[in-house]
Amino acid sequence: MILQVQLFARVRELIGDECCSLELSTGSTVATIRSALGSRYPQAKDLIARSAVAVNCEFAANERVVDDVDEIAVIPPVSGGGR
Amino acid sequence: MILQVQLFARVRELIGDECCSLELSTGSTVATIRSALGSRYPQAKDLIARSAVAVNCEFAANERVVDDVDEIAVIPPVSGGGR
Amino acid sequence: MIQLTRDPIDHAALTELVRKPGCGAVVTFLGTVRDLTGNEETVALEYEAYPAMAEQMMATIADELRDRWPVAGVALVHRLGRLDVGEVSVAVAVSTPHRPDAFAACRYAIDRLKEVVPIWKKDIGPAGNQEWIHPDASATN
Amino acid sequence: MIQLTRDPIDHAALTELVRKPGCGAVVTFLGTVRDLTGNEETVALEYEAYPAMAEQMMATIADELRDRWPVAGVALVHRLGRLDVGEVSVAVAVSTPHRPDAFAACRYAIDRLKEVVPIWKKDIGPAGNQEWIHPDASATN
Repeated sequence: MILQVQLFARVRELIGDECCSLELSTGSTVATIRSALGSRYPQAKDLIARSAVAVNCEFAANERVVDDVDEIAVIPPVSGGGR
Repeated sequence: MILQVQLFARVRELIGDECCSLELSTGSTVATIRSALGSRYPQAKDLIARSAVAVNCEFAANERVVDDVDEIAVIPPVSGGGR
Repeated sequence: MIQLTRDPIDHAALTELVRKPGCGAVVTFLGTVRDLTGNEETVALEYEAYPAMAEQMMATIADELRDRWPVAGVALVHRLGRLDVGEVSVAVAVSTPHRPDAFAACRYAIDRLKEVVPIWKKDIGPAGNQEWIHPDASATN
Repeated sequence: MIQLTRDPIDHAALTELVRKPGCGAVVTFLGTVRDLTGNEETVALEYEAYPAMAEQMMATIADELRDRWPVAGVALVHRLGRLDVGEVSVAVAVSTPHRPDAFAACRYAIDRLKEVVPIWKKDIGPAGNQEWIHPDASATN
């Protein structure tokens, strides 16, 4: 199956796109997505390791199984609010 | 000496005036003021007992000696702010 | 800014007043006239002050804030006279570099104001009944 | 009211929005763009969000507030895009019957927002240097 993964902030800039496609086997999990992204984009690997993954706008555990209808996003450590 | 004492809120209403004059001997203290007011206005005695006395816009202890140039006020328990 | 006023409090202006480039956080507290206290209905409150002392003590509270927290701007304004339900009786605005200090300083200011500043309110009920509020030392208000 | 916006935040309107006759207390927090962080100078911040998730999580925070405190009105608004020093990036306004709850709920809302809502800022320095802020889990921000 083909998954679309949304990218933000420094992860987006390191990968150079707002979104990327991953071809993964059925039954893949959030952990599979992390390792696929880390292999394809070694420049973003460390930050992805510190990032969360959201499935359908909710934070998801590594064990979460994903499907090609799910909305997937990498959420690097957030920093909203004032400064 | 003659002291002018400013009155506020329920103390003012119980005594019926914004201000009252007390004739006291030199060397009188805040405690003297309290007992003079309590004797003259028994209807306000309980609330005066729960009130503070300010001398020159500062809270004053009972031992504080007062003079006829001092600005004296009875400060019943305060209740500023929202509700 | 320290003020007693008989006019409606322009809280937005106070918030703007305390904003500074060096401050990342502004906390504004508004105390308003609530319609119910327990089961007792309030239709209005009437505020009275000992103005000279009230302003002096409000200035002292602002000084205490600056001593205890890195406060860049502080505004304390209390309204006097008759206020209807929903109106703003007191406003406190504080700015600091970081948010925990802004919350702590604003909270301290309103707590102190209610404890020590010589201002009193008279509760006016629906039947025209009136009662000055003079809390016991033990009561929370 | 939950909103992400590219326009300046009208904090006075938010404060007005949450005022209710049953509420004696309103606390409004503004997070603004500070000029210095330690010795590092900021000339602007650029905010980016994952909008669908950010709005959903802000709504969840508002629900948590209503579960934990007797909140009558709550507004959470975050601005996106480029902001100059002094501009308001986030506003939280909360009303409750009594003031301790208003302070606690407002503080909780901004703390949670900064912890979990997918919004990010890029720091822009005086030499045009740019850095995305992605704090370590252990860092306070």
